[in-house]
Amino acid sequence: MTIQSIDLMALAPTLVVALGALVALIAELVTRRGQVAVGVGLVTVAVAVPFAVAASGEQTLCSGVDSACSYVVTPLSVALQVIVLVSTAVVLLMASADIADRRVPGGEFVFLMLCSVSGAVLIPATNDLVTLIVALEVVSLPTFALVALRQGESRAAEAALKAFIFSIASVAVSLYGIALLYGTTGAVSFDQLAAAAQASDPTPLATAGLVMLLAVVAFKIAAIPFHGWAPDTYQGATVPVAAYLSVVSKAAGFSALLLITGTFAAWSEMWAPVVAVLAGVTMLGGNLVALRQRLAVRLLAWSSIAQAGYIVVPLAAVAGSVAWGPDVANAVVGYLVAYAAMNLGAFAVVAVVARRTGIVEWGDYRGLARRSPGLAVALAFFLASLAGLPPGLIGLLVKVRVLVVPVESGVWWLAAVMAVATVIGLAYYLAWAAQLFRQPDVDERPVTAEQATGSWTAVVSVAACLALTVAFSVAPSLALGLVDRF
Amino acid sequence: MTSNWLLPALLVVPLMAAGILLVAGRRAERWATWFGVGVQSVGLLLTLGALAEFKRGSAGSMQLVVEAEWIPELLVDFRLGVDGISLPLVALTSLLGWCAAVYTVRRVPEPGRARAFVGLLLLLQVGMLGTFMALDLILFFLFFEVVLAPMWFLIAFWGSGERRRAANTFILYTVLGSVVMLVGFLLVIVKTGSADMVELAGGLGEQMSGGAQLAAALLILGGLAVKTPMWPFHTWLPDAHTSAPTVGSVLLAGVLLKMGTYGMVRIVVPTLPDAMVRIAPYLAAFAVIGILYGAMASYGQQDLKRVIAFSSVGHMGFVLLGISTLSVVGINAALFGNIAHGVITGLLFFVVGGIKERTGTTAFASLPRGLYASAPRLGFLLGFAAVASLGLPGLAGFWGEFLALVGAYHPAVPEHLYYRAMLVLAAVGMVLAAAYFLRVLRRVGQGPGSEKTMDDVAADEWLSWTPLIALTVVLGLVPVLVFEVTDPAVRMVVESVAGALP
Amino acid sequence: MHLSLPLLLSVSLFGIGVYGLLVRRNAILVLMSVELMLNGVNVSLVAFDVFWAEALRAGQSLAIFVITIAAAEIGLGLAILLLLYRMRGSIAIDEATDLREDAA
Amino acid sequence: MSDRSLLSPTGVDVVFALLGAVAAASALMVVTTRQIVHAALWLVVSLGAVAGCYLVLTAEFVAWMQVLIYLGAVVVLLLFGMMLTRAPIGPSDDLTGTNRLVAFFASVAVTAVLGVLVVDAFGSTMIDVSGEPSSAAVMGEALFRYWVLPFEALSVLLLSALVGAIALSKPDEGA
Amino acid sequence: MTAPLVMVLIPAVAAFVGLLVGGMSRAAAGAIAVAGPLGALVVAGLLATEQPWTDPIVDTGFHGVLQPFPAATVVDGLAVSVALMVSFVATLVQIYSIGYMKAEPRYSSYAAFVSLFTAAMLAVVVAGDLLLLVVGWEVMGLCSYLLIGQNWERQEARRAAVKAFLVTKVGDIGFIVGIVVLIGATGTTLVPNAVQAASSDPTVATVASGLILLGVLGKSAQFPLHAWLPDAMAGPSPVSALIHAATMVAAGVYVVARFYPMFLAAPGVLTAMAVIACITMLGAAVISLVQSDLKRVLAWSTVSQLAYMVAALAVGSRDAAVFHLLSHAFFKALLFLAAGAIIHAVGSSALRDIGGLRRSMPVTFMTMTIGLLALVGVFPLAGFFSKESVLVAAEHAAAGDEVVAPWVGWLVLVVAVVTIAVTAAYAVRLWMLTWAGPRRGNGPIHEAPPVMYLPLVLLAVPTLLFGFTALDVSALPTWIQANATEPLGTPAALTPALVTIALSVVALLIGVGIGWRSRLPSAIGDGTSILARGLGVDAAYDWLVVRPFLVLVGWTTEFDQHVIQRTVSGVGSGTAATGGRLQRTQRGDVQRYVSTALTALIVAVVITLVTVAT
Repeated sequence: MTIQSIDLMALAPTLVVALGALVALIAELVTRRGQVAVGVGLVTVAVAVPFAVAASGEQTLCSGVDSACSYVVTPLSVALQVIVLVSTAVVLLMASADIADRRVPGGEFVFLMLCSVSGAVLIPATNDLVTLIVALEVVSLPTFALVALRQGESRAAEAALKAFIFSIASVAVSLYGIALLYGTTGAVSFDQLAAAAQASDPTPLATAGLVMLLAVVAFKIAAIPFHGWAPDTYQGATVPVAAYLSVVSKAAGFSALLLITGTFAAWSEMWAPVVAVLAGVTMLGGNLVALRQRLAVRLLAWSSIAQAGYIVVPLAAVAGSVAWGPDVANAVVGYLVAYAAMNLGAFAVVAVVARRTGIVEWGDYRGLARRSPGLAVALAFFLASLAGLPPGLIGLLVKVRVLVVPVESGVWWLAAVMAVATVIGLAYYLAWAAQLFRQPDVDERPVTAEQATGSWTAVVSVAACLALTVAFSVAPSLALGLVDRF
Repeated sequence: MTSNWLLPALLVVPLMAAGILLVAGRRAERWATWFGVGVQSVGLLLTLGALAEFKRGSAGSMQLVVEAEWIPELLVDFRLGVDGISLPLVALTSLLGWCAAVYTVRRVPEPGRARAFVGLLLLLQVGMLGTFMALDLILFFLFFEVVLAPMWFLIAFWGSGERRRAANTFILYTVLGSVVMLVGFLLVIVKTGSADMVELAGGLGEQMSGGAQLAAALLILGGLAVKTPMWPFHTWLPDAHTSAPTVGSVLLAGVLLKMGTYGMVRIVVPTLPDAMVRIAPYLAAFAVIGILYGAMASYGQQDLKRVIAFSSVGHMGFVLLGISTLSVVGINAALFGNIAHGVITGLLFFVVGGIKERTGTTAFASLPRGLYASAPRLGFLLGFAAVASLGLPGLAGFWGEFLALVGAYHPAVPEHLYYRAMLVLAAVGMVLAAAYFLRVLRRVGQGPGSEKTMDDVAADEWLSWTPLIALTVVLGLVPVLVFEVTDPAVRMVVESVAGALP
Repeated sequence: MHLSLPLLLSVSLFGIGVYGLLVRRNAILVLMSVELMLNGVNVSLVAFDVFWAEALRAGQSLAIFVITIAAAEIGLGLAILLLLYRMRGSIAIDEATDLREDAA
Repeated sequence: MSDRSLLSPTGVDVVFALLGAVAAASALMVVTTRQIVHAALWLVVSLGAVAGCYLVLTAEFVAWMQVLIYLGAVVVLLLFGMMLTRAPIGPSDDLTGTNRLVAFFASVAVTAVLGVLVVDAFGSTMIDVSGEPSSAAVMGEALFRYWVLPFEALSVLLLSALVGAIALSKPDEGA
Repeated sequence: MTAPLVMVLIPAVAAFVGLLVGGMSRAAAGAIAVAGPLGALVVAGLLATEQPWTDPIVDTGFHGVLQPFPAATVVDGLAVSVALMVSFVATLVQIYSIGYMKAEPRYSSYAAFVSLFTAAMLAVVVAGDLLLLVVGWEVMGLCSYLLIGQNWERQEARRAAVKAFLVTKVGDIGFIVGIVVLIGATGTTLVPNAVQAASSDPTVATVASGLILLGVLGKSAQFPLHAWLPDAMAGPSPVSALIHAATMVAAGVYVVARFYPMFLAAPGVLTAMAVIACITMLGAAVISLVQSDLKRVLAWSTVSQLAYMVAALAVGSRDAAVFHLLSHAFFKALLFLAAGAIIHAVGSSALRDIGGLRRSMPVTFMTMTIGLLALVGVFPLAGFFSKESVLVAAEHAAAGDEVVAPWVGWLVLVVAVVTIAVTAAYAVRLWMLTWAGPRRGNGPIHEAPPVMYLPLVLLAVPTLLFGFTALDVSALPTWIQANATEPLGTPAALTPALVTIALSVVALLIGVGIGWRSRLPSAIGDGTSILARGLGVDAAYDWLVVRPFLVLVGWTTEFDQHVIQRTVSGVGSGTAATGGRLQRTQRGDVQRYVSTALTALIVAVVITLVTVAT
């Protein structure tokens, strides 16, 4: 009985992160200081990234039956893993301030986050539906705990509850989808499923199964109509956790979406229209409701819903003449990289401002440029990038990169919807950016004083995001060509 | 090309300067405006250098070309170059930028903040120059968008009246236009596989199928029409002008409007000839409606700036008419019209800005009468600019319009009679233009004379405005200065369209 | 034995679970309904596994994993519920609406 | 196995049908009863019936897992949950929410669509339940030969759920 | 730089320098003002003496539409003679203005604009390039607008200036479109080539000359575009003398003369011109009879006399028209300057305040009488000969040996003779009301200063002698035809014919009779009757053009403000509203969220199934 041959090197990133989680937990127990846990977390990420890059091209845990391995590392998966890991580093930096002043139990926080990250790192390299759904569950469950971990905030529990219920509902539906797919094709590994898809047209049962499978993905990337939980949960959770949800958890969702659509590329006429409608509704709905928001975090929540719509556009464009391929995947990853940098940056600044001045409404950011110019310029830059308006060059370029696909494949209505959505989006990003530079009507207390210790790390996170976004703006092929680098 | 460092330098110098201003501390408030003048003067010198380097003989081909690969994934290369069509516009932009800088030295509109103001002007300069020099579709689009943010801030923070709403309408309307244009560009890039304007114009564009060409042309023209502005996409212009600070209005009218028509001549006409031949008559119709509509609307306005804004809609109507003829004379007239309108309307807005500074208002209801008496020189300049703008022969405004009519008599497209009807309607537009400008002069300039109450044109105003006055007269008397540069390039463009003509 | 029998059972369990999920106000009953849905899934998985009878036993393995996941979910779900109960004093879902759009 | 129309049941079918009916009926009672504790008890009956179904389907190991974890752990946890949240013993009529109509239509739609699809796809196919049951040994071998990665992932999941639950239950240490 | 161009540039430079330096001292401004036209006069004189001109078209090499620096100039008899007249009159007007405008604060800008005007007129006269013609034509219109509006403190000056510019601009549109058609059809901007090419193709000739006629009607104040001239009297008198008597109004006639071969190729247009001329001739004369203002009488008289020139052109005789143009310029300028002197002395131009000035202003009296006699066409004066030449031309046409139909000739002849009578009537009335009879008004009246009456005398000389030059064929006729780019047959002497002399003498006597009877002050009237207000043409304008235009403007602003503006802002608020409605779906209850999600999923599954099935 041959035990599955395990190539540890390939699995290294996931293992390192899982181990890191344990070490962080124990470190906090031993030293009683949350900062140490964050330190361990950062080190873990630092170690995991090179492993991820090194593992490119390998595959392991291959079973005897037609050598279907359950862990396959492709350049696409490495890119996604790197995005997840780097974003986690930034989130940890953001969170260290909360951990420092005991608003959140440091050890558990870092442990849960790293567990979730280990799942997120696992997803891109999975090669069968079973591992995929388990990994998705590994990513989601700790996040609900993270959301609820916010001491002294009654609404945190409510936020966690909403996310939890939405999650278990969508997982149950997706599991049923997997059951149906397994039922009709007799296979769960992506290679066999792809072969089955090429072999014959989708049976009604397979169609239903696949559409239901998309439920959990729609939940993870918070696409309308599976978005209900997002704004409330982001508002209820601490800002770093909200940032984590909006970037890393969504990246996991997109990885799953890429894998699923990649596998069932042969049935694209069946699922592409669904994804197209999903993308269109998400873009328009996200931007429209964002117009009306007053709270900063809620606005960012709706904005990230809209951005998720943009990221899905290339996959949606497969409904036209363009087939699913590396070109489409690169467009998605390209936008995802830029989105991660811009979005994390915006959340980082909101986190810093919320901590220092307690401001939650974006309207109260009036005259921020007067009080802390650095933060104001950074936020303005992130908002411009999210809007896709120069000087936020990378935001514009990735939108162009994403818009090429529907134009090439002739899905005109999608290109039109994206154009309109971008314009609507510009309205609220611009309104917020303007607030920063307006004259403050009453001179609030100066923001310069460092209220709490450890908030220098938050500023570092802002600086990191700014550096990344500027670098992408200057050399866009860093972001647009990320997949080809590995 | 020998000195191909000129064009990138023209972009980098203002960009660096803007960066310095961004970083400079609060002390920079004092020297910010002088710094602005310095940088713009360097820009002007570089432009003169480019003018000298530019070989008139081969004005048809791209010169001073700079090329560097930037984003392979999007087929975007950082490719700059100028030819007969773009050189005059680059020169106009540098000149207006310099005049604006000189004007702001002692006249930063409230609420002050000179550092930010000059910085934004420099960013605007980069965007404008970049648009005219870009030879790559996406690069053109990027510079097209770079202009928006600075102009938005100029209107929203240094403007007057309900500036926030005006700024928002301006930027949202223009962004919608430019995104539609982007979709058009992407269609062209996807269908032809190249984003290089020179290649596309050279014949690559013609290989696109009729339907694709028509779709791409309509999309791109839609976007550019918003910028021109072509009727009925013009509603943002009057609000933007009424609320913009003086310098903002000058650059908005002087240069930003030209990006639309430049885009048409540079991109749409040579790249999509079949589509242009089919669209040309409709473009002519919209142009003439614009002329008549602009004239009549401006007659009904109650604010000086709004009158000039609508007059711009009329002038741009003539430029569009010139382009729609697709003939050598027509397109030359359009390009000349661009330059002339830039100079004259720039001067007009400077003068109106001066009036607003002295009287505090531009609304007819509250504007004091008898400017000829209260500030004779300012009154004379208002008269001079108004007369030039209504197209008095002998001044720059006339040639753009007159030759557009001559072009309309013999359009390259087959519908000759249709164009002659357009010609007559456009000519009627000229008399309406005279009507509303004389109404302005009568209402503002003349009237029961009051003594010399206001201080007349100051030294720095003279310094800033004289180039424009001189240019209006010189271009009026010797229009060949522009034509010898634009004509070879326009013949190339018309040749590429000739193939598509029946 | 007919394959469609277990499948029909699974569908009915799933349907009843969905009804419970959407209608029950008490959070614990909602959790129970979700358990029913997951059981529905397990039944069809096992049925398909027996139908395909592969060496891989994918169906039954996934069924086992689903059971484990359900257990983990219930654990954390109850923790969240209790936290909510401690904070608010009631675990009725339709009362927990502090976080919403202030559609002013 | 040769295909037989659904309407000519074999002996095993009858047994399975009975168990299925019990499971479905008790599930229905879970979601409709007005007493919380009864709901839990009905859940026990339903899950037990499902375990029986597994036995009929020769999935012996899954059946025992079902009994062990679901009946043993999950339902007990739910009962503890009810106790800790002081759920009323007697009947209380505020258990069902307001959007009853939407919920009903949604569930009926789901059931109908899936039911039709399933019957249409596997209406007459038969499965051989006479083979030797997939005992713990068989499943163990399958699990550890082909499904090692999900197994490991699950270990991380359980650990994180554990730590998360404990962290949430800790009384506030004061912000 | 050809001589003609120098002639044009001297007054232009004078204008520019005057504007710049004028503010300093009035004397300097005055000197520069006179120097401009005087310089032009000298150059014109030089040009006239060094006959014969070698090459009619002095080309400066800029041709083709795209190198349009309009520098080609033409030197032929027609051009030089009119140039001489223009610069001569302009110089006298500038001299006269020094005196007349003594109290005017903005004298320097006035003088500069007059010089600029002279340059523009000369540009039109010597234009060999269509574009230079258009430049001169439009700049003239602008200067007339500026000079009419010279003292814009007064309401009617402002209104008259705008009216003058707009009415002429309406005509100019026809003119420009005509030029565009010419350039488009013939492909060249050189005047002779264009005219020659156009005259060979009847359709182009008709269209081009018809359109150019529109411009001529505007500039030369012919029906229906004549209403601006009487109102233009609001401007200072020297301006009226120069622009609204001698030069600008004559430019229209000159252009037709310049393009005459093309007009000959379009008989239809000539007939139309004849009809228009007759209407204007008689109508204007009758209206002039009832005017209550000194300058308005002369204004309507000018409109009538211009109609004579247009009539001459209509009946096929360019020489007669040019001859009448030149002579009319002299005596009408004289009359206007004399009127200016009177107004300067009396302070008002209303006939009620003027009377019995014979003794107090002897020189003005003498020169004005000569002018009036010339206007009426009494024997030895220039008016007589030039009017007769028009009648002779009309008679030729009536005899049928011209390109137009005989009835046109008869029409022109009859109307011309009747108008002589009416002209005599209003001339006598004017003369009696100003000079004879009791002194109305009060205050001391003294003769105008020498700087003002000297020009009067200088103008009286050509009014007396100029007629005789036409008698000898080798004098005026050959001169006008000399070096013509397009010779029109052999030059014939413009000697008056006996029968026409008889007719005109009879008409003259009748006119004097009417005039004598209406010399009583009571017959002045207050200028409000329909006739006095220009036969309601102004009211017609208002109804047909101004009012509809204002309604259109109202609609456009309304349309722009509400329809387009509202759609744009509507779209804005619409999106915000949809945002609001979507927002209301987020009420906070997670079960509602999940139910919407699941229903959406079910719908998606069903739709996909259906689409896949089909």
